[in-house]
Amino acid sequence: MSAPAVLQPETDMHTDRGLALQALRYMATMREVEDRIERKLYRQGKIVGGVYVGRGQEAISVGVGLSATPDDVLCPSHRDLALFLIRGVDPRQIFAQYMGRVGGLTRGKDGNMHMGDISRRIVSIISAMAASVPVAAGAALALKYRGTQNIAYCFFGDGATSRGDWHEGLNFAAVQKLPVVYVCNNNQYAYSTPLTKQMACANVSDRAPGYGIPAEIVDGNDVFAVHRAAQRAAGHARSGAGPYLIECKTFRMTGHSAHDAAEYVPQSLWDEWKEKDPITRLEKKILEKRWAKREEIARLHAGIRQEVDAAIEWAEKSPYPDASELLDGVYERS
Amino acid sequence: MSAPAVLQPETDMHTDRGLALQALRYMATMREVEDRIERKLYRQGKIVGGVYVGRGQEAISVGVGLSATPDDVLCPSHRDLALFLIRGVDPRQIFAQYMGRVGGLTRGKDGNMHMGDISRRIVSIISAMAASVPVAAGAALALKYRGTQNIAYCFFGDGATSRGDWHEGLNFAAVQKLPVVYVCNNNQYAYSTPLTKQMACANVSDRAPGYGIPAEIVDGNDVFAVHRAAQRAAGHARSGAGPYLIECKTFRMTGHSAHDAAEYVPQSLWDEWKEKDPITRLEKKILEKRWAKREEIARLHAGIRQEVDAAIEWAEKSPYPDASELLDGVYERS
Amino acid sequence: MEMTYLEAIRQGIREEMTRDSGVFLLGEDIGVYGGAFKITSGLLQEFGEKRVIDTPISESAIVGAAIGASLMGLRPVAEMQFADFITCGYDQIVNFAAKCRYRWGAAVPMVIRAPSGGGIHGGPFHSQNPEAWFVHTPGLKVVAPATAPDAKGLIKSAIRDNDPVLFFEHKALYRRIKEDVPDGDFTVPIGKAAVVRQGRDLSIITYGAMVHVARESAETLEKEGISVEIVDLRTLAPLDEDTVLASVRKTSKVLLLHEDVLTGGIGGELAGRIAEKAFHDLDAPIVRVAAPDTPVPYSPPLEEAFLPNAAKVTERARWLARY
Amino acid sequence: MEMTYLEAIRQGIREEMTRDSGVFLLGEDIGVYGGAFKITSGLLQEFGEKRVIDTPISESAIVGAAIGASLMGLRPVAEMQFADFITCGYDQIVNFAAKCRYRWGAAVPMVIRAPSGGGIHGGPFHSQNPEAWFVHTPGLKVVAPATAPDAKGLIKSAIRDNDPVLFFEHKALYRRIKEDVPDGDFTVPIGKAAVVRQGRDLSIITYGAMVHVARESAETLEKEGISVEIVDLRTLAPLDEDTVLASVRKTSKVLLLHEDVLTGGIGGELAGRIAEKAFHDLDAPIVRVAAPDTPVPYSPPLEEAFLPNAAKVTERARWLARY
Ligand SMILES: Cc1ncc(C[n+]2csc(CCOP(=O)(O)OP(=O)(O)O)c2C)c(N)n1
Ligand SMILES: Cc1ncc(C[n+]2csc(CCOP(=O)(O)OP(=O)(O)O)c2C)c(N)n1
Ligand SMILES: [Mg+2]
Ligand SMILES: [Mg+2]
Repeated sequence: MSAPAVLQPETDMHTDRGLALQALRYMATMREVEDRIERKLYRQGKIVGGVYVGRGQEAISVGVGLSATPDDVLCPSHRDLALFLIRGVDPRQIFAQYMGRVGGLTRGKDGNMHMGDISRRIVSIISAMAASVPVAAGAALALKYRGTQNIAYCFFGDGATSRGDWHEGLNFAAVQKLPVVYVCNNNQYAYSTPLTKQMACANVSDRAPGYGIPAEIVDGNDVFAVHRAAQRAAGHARSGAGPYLIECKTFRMTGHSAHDAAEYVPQSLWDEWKEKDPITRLEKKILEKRWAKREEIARLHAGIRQEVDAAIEWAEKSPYPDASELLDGVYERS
Repeated sequence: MSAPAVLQPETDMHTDRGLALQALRYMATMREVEDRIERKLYRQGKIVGGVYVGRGQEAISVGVGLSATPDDVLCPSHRDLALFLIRGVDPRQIFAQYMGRVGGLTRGKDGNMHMGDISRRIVSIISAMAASVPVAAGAALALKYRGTQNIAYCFFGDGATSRGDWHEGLNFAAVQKLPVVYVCNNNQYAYSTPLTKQMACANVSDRAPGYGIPAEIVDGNDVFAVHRAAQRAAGHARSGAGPYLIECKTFRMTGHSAHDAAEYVPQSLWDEWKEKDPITRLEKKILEKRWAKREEIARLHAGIRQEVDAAIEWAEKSPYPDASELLDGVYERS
Repeated sequence: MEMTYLEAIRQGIREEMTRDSGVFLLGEDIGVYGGAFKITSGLLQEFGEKRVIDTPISESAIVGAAIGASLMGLRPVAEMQFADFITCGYDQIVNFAAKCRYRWGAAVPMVIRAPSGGGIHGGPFHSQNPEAWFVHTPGLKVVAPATAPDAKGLIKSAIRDNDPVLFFEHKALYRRIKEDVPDGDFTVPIGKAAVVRQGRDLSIITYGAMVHVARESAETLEKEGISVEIVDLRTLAPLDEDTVLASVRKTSKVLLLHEDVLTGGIGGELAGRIAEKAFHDLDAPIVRVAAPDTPVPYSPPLEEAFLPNAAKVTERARWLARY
Repeated sequence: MEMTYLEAIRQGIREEMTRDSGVFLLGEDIGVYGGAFKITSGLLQEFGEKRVIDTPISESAIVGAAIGASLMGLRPVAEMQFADFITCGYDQIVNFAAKCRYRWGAAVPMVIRAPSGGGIHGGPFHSQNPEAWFVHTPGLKVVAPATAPDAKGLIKSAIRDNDPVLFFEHKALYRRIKEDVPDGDFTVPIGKAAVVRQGRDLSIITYGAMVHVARESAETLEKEGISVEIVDLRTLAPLDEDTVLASVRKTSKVLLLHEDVLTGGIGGELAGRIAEKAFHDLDAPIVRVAAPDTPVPYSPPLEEAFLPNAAKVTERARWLARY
């Protein structure tokens, strides 16, 4: 067992150890990138727009993302940064995106997590919660239409499930038996709104029978549990049996956005969920199982920090788009 | 037991007999009015716009409508004509409405079932399916806000449940524990679209757990069953326990609209449901229970036909609105 | 071949489905039933369930699914049963479809067909002309053919276009007009207006069903010695400003005509462009003829008073010509 | 008393809630959190959960519930967290709320508050100016205050109005402007524009944040000897045509300014009315200054290039004055 194994992306994911190390790498990178964005760059005024991060929820996008094949379509929510990393988007592109530079995925046309890359089969969200849900159905329809075995993954929060688009999208996909895996990050809040004011059922998954689709609840802070559920879900969808819903119980370990101190969240919840931090939990497991040594993990973090330092430097050197680009891209020829 | 008892609106509804006779009166009137509209006036070219009728579904609006108190709010669907009759709208106003005359509830501004009367607490639908569902929540909110015991009834078809507004409206009312009774007429079709292409669950009521509200399925062609369910539902809503969903299984014994021959409906369904016609079924029961004699029922129908003849005559004499009314009523002062 | 506006649209769709296996249709009651107006009649039988999809009553999902499929390279053609219901899928259209290319360079080659317009006694929810909302939304193309050949040529262009196109079909034209339509494969370019009648004294700029109203009026006026030029916009976004301005420069008088309500309609936008760019060519005030600012009423006398017609156009055009 | 635009809106709402027990608020995060912009901060504490309702993320249900409650005589004030999300409740607004009175005589006395506009680096989905869509929808009133006193006076009028009112609050003004606002109960009438600066050489017709841009430009131009009149529309529907035309007749030159994108914006409608009704009073082309036809970009240099500003207005106004 050597340090490089921890650091390298090609770790064999067919073993638990491989999965653990791979997952840790992505989760830690997501955490580091987002911490810098939320707690450094934003506060330094280097990011002028909204900032939404997935702190505490990293096991979800990583657990699911690692179960997808490259030709599967991903429709991330605003707390799924790791999906971009897993698909090979470089952290420097992400920093550039947040800073409105041409090096970002949208060349400054949009900011923060409002990005996509069709060549990587990542569909950009629009802000409106759940708008991606019907779109994911359409992407899945195309995958099925073309006769592939690929599937679409659609990510959203608990709050998004209140929207009409969520309902229409699930129903449409269910009726058409489309290969969609729905991944709900139920972090108990939508901005300041707690679940009790969002829905009158106990779980988001209680809604699945209304669409005639299977659902399961998983511990969203356990990347193994998420990964296993994602594999079950993907198997179901790939087999032609239609959509499948995974509800990941988790917690947003920060404010809704960088400017939100989240005083509406009781202290007890912060305390409770700090204990369940998916990254420390995974590291504990790795150490217990002796999949890696403490120093190796420390080296991993150090390596990530270095990579992130360099990425920020790169992004800050990436130029702002020239005003002449303003009119480009409204239509194919414009 | 005398003829007038059958014909008079003040029949004591606290007895089964009273309810049966009252219900028959409204169901038969609805059928007669709509038959004239769909099969006479429309074909004569006297109604120039769309015609949607509730043929075969009369037990639903009548069973529910008779359980409502006058200050409850009604949000009818396009197949709930009897709700208007129960609230005292005269058939002649309905004919005038369909014919675009000033004697109609909208003075010719709108046609067919697109009518309401706020003084009677009937909210007009707009065409968009399920748009009334959030509106019913708001009406119920007002009833609760004012501290009354009144409730709102919201009617829709199976197809309407696919719409985002349906979901948002139910969820909103459930979270706010608003006094709404939802009445679904599941007539197995939405225009030409059968249930299997509308939803992947077996029943509309399978959706209720997703909103944390109770639901029940009733035989929508049995006015007694509908009425009892409506009373349970109303009791629940009035008690402050929140919304309640009734799914009435039924069948649209005609085309989607007057111009639709409904060739997409298999003959077996026509045959099966002809047997279950809610009016003949109720009459059979009345005769069996000896609540009225065959001649009395015949007299009832004859009376209704007469009333309807007179109403049509009245409506045809009702003038068209003058073009000068075109600009009236866009705003309060306009 | 002689065919109706409706048949022309169907033929255009059918040809594109035959040509490109990525073209598919989705909407309410479009398959088994052939659509509320029977535009897609026969296509399920010909192309099968994979390519003609009967959907639930879910305009937002219909549009959203079209977006998702088009992002993956298919060419969906979605039908709104009536244009009035397009408001139920509004966010998907104006925020998702319209902005994909600009924001992240993703093409959304989809078409939304929407039967619009009054004159069929449809009342407030089956008669609206919602085009101006979309003309006001950067990233969308908006097309509104007035003739059978244009309907065929433009639906084909719309399907081949790599941007989202809203295709407004005027319901009153479906079966009312029957015209010669060239056989086989031809397209009418999006973004090009047509001068459908040459004239000297004034220009009527219009589109959709109102083109026929303008023609009727022009014939009446011709007998009075007034020579009317008619520009059929055909595409509403992007607007063919050049053709409009050229006509105004030629005749120096302009009447802007649309069935849609006056305030905020496309007439205002045209007036803005003309009053900025052809101000000195104008010999008279810019006249707009449009529906008044009300919902579309149901009752025949009200609807008649609501809709622009040849008499109303003629009166204002006469005033303009004599000005 | 000196207060910000934001505080003025809050004070207006608070006074109306105190005056009329039928006034209540609903929206996302408006209660416990006090709203994304803190407009409703403190109101839950003061008026309780019955009158300040935190809702699920359901714009259509928020609007629909407001309609239902207003039909029953309450006076709901709904908040869209950002105006951009108003598209998610679009059908309820343009088809339900807008048409109730016309169709069946039912009053819908409700207000939808929507924080709109750019200049806060919000990007494509937190910066839009959706007002023109609603100005184009008969039955709706549309208000867009530019100053703190108008914000207070207009929100109070909106709440008392017996028709549905869309109240667009410009986000960039919330904390940027601080002005003297009369204490206590006063209203500013809906439907009345204000001449906020007298001038002789040209008129700038505008509203919202652009009023301040116009003022800045007018001051620059004054130093050059160009006297600019500014009309703040304040209400966009129904438009105060009289005030606009009077100003145009006075100065004979007009610049129409809005932050919303050019095509299909309110500038076109104004141009249409001016070019029809004040044609002979015009000494120069009608000039429009507006955002270009693109989504609102995020990156600062792009957003700056997108938004109209004093420099752009000054340049065009100078051209116009010298014309
Ligand atoms: C339609 C819509 N309304 C309001 C908002 C503003 N908003 C942004 S994120 C958010 C909360 C989302 O909650 P949830 O879906 O639970 O996702 P989370 O942020 O908790 O991951 C809200 C209300 C929005 N983006 N879209
Ligand atoms: C949003 C919307 N889309 C489409 C339509 C056209 N339409 C009118 S009625 C109808 C079918 C409604 O089916 P269902 O809800 O089951 O009611 P039913 O007519 O069977 O009583 C359709 C598609 C509509 N009115 N609204
Ligand atoms: Mg959440
Ligand atoms: Mg049905």
